[in-house]
Amino acid sequence: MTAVIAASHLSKWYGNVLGLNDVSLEIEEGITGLLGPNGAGKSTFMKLITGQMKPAIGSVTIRGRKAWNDPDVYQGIGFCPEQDVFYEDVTGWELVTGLLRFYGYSRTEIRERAARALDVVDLTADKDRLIRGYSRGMRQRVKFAQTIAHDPDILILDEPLSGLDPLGKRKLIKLIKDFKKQGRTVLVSSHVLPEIEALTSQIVLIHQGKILAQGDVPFIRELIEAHPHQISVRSSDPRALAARFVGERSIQKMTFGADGRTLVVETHKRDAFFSRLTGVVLEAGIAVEEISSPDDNLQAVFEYLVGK
Amino acid sequence: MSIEVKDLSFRYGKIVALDGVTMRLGEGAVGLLGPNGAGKSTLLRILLGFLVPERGEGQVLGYDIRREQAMIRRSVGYMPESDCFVAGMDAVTFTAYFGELSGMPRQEAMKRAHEVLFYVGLGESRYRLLDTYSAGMKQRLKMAQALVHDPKILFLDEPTSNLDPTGRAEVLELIRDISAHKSIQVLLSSHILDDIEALCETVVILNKGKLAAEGRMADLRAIRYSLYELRIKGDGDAFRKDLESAGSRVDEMEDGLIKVYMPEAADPMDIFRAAGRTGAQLRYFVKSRTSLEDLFAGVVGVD
Amino acid sequence: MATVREKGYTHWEGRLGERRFPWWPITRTGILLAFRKKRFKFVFAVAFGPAIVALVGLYISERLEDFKAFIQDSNLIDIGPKYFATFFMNDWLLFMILLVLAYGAGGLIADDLKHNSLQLYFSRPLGKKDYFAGKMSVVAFFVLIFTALPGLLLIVFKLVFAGSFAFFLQYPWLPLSVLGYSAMLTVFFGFYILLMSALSKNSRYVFVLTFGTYIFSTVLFGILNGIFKTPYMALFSIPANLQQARAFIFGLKLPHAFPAGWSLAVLAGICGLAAVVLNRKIRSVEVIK
Amino acid sequence: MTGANAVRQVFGFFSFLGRKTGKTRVFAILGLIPVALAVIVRIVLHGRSGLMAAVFTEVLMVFFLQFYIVILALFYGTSVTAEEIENRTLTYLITRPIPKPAIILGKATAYAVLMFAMVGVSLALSFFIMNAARLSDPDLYATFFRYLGVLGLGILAYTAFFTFLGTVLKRAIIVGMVFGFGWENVIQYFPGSTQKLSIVHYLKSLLPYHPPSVGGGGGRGVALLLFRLEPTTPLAAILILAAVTAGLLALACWLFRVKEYLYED
Repeated sequence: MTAVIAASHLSKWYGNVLGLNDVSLEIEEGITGLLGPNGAGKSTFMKLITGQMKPAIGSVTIRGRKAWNDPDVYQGIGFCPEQDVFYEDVTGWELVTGLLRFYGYSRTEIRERAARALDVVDLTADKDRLIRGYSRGMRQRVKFAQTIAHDPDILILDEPLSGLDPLGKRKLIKLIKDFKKQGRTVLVSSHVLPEIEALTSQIVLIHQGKILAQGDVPFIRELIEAHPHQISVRSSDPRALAARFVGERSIQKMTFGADGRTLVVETHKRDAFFSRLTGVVLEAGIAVEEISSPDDNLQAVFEYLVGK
Repeated sequence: MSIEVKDLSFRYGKIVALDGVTMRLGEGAVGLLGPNGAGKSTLLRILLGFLVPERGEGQVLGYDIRREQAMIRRSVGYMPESDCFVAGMDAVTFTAYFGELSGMPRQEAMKRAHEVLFYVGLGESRYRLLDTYSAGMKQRLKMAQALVHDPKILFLDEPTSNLDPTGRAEVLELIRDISAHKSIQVLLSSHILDDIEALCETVVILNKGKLAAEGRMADLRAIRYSLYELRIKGDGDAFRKDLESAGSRVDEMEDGLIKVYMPEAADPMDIFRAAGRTGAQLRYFVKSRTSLEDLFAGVVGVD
Repeated sequence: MATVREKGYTHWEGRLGERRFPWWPITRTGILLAFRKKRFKFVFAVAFGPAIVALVGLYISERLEDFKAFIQDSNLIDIGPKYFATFFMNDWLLFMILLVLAYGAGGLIADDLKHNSLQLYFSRPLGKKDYFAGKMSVVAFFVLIFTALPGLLLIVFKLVFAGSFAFFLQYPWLPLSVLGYSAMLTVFFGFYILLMSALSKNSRYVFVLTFGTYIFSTVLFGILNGIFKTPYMALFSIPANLQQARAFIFGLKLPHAFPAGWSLAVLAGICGLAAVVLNRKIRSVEVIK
Repeated sequence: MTGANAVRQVFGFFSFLGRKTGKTRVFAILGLIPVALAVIVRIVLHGRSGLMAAVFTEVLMVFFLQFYIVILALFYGTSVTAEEIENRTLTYLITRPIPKPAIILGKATAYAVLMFAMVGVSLALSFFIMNAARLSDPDLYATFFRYLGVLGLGILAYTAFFTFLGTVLKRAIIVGMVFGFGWENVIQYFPGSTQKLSIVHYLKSLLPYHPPSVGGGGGRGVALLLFRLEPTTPLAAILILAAVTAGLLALACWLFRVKEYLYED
């Protein structure tokens, strides 16, 4: 797939503060999660992509075009800023129609698009109330409405789910997934990793201005050599199960959970272990209640790569 | 019994915020859930004595919420949702200041401030000005000011919002430590269901000012029929047929997750036997229960 | 027996007590924060200027003989209530007090609003009265330190320099007027500064607002006086009212030709307005729409 | 989107927005002060219209020329960019398919028109209340429109200056105040060519009547405004004002295009 957003040797710093340090990457179509600790360079990267800042070294292009001071590129980009700031004295309707002026649509088309965008985010009922009076969730939704109103094919969303209640999050996640189905490209940044996991397994992990990892979460977990995989098996008799595994060469460490039913096994050769597990359980006749891998999620990957 | 409320009602002008809420909250960590505007903040504020309820009464630690607000506030630690600090102050003075305002003698407040700041992990940066604090540090500072006067109950309003993953993990660890071993009860209001799931045993769900659900998390999420979620590696079809022949219904989701609905009496180990017979590797095997998100959506009645 | 101090949360054995003045920490911190502002110490020192000038004048008047050569103008040196009134009268002192307050105390409420720390205050066993009492006594501290303190000290120095109590016997009521006037200034500036501080979240705007209103009121008085020659226009100017009240307290000729009661009414009106606005603006919880 | 069309859209957006902000209400009320004064003067001094005209130019034109349009231009001019950066709403504008200079030009003109409307209404009300007796006299209207013209040019020049200031400095309002009320009020009374360094000098040169040019003495027109004024010719004054306005706006646009705006998060 051709890269929608491409950065090559992109670096940026302001004063002596390092923003990005020699970042080269490509973001394809579909949803990509962008994550990293505070001050890692996430917002710098987003500002560079959307042309709010000029690269110090290297370049970043969207569909081949540099975004800095090239206004026409915004025709196809929807940017949802992270700050909870608005023109407070206007209504939701006035904000969305006002911002739609800049795309060269006719008056009727502006009204149509605004109505559709507000309907998609369930704000049709409140569209004539001042944004000043909106709740935190409604402000987030009107911000999303102005992002999608001009029907962009690239969405760049900075913390789109913050401030939404579980229902609001669920709806927006479904909405973003629908966008992906329509073949659009979505770049989402979020602090709450379960939110990104609900959206996609494609992530880009930025830390201290560098790209630490890019790709599919399980694939990345596989590559992390430093931390052996953890597999937790809850059963009626964990010690008997453990006894049968002691001889296994693929197992590095076994620990027993405080609840007296869980056995956590650490191994570098997951395949070898799993192939043996089913057999051993059947031979030993132990009733197994649960098998799961506690560190096969984004939080763990994040911790291993970034944590102290 | 620490918090007990009977028929609590409150209205902002014509908007009904709380409508006849009755509940009793015991020890340990309690999750407070609900869509925006469901009345969570209003409930917290009434318990803290910021607002006087229209109808109904309540007690916090035995103190009546209408008459003995001062006593309640003395034994409750409140961690507000929004960022709040006093510019130009360093962390120790800030924490000691609010300790004093809770009624602690000055020297005690100063000593206690140091202790609490070390506990929340701000030990090394406790002399730095608050203006230089990051979002995560400000969040932990709010926790410190809520703990300085050794409260019996902690009201936490969105403690992990706008924190980065490491910050969020540390704050969660802090809350878990406080509510687990110590005799401090925690009332946690949050939009991030994973946090509630990780920390709380009991949960209270409000919706449009009414009590939608209340009780221990495990009971609320238990489901009657036995549904197992699996991930396997190996010959999927053979495995599926084997299970279906044994009388279970098998669905496969698009991300490879296999859902097996087994009849009431069936023994889960049949799944292992089926895997053994067809040479499939069982890599993920969990007895399903409704996720908190589905429970929430179901209870709040939309989706 | 071994004690293991596990790293973790420890309880506090003490008991929370009821303090006589629950708002005292607010005052102490308010003053502390004022002094932490950069260059505030300099402004604070300069504000003692008028008191020092008055002291020097006092000293010279006592040692008249040695300074015969310098002083031709005689009225400077007759020490009496007029002299003390002039110490308080000159605009330099009022201006310096306003400067110290606007710079040091401007953020008293503005900073709390900006960083919304009101909910921290009111989640403590603290009433709105305590909050205001604490904040107002910060202003009181600064006003008294530039008015009551130097005023009384000047009287004491006068007695010391003159070496006799004659002066005191001559004007026994003078310390009372000094205290009366200082109290009036404290109350007025207390309400005035807190009102300004509550009107904006940005303490820089509060600074501009405090001075702006103060000067604009005099400008307005100038314009109106230019058009309508009646003295009642002075009621529009805050400094004019203060001077009128001061002359009344020190029993001197009123600078503006109308009964001082009017000025006191205007000043009280401003304090009343401030009380109403403050009560509405400082709520422990914002009403959720 | 073409540059000209973008400016028109930005103009439309901010004309609408400008009318709704709280700031406009505050300054509209401020504009009522001269009207109130005019009414009071009308009641107290009715019958002596000659004195009235002098009082009007003396007090009200000072209010308009040296206070009202300056404070208006200061707050609206600096807010063209400074407000967007301080409130961080700039993101909404620069991620639109319009050239950055269009934002400056569109918004500055929208605010200038808004200010002109407020000043025009306030001037008209107070002027005609003040001179109600001489309504039939044609050259009364000539004077009024001349005043209006001078104030209009003043608005344009000051708005351009403060827009430029807002693009350059972070704390534009404080510096703007020093310039608007400090520098302008002082330099205009300096003799010789130094007074030509203030915008208000050229505005005053366009005022309708001049005292006989013998020093500062004699004539009814020795108004506060004309004190020690060595006027430049009206044509030169207009040209200079236009040049200042255009130059500063162009500079502001160029700078806005080049500069990156970081919100201190």
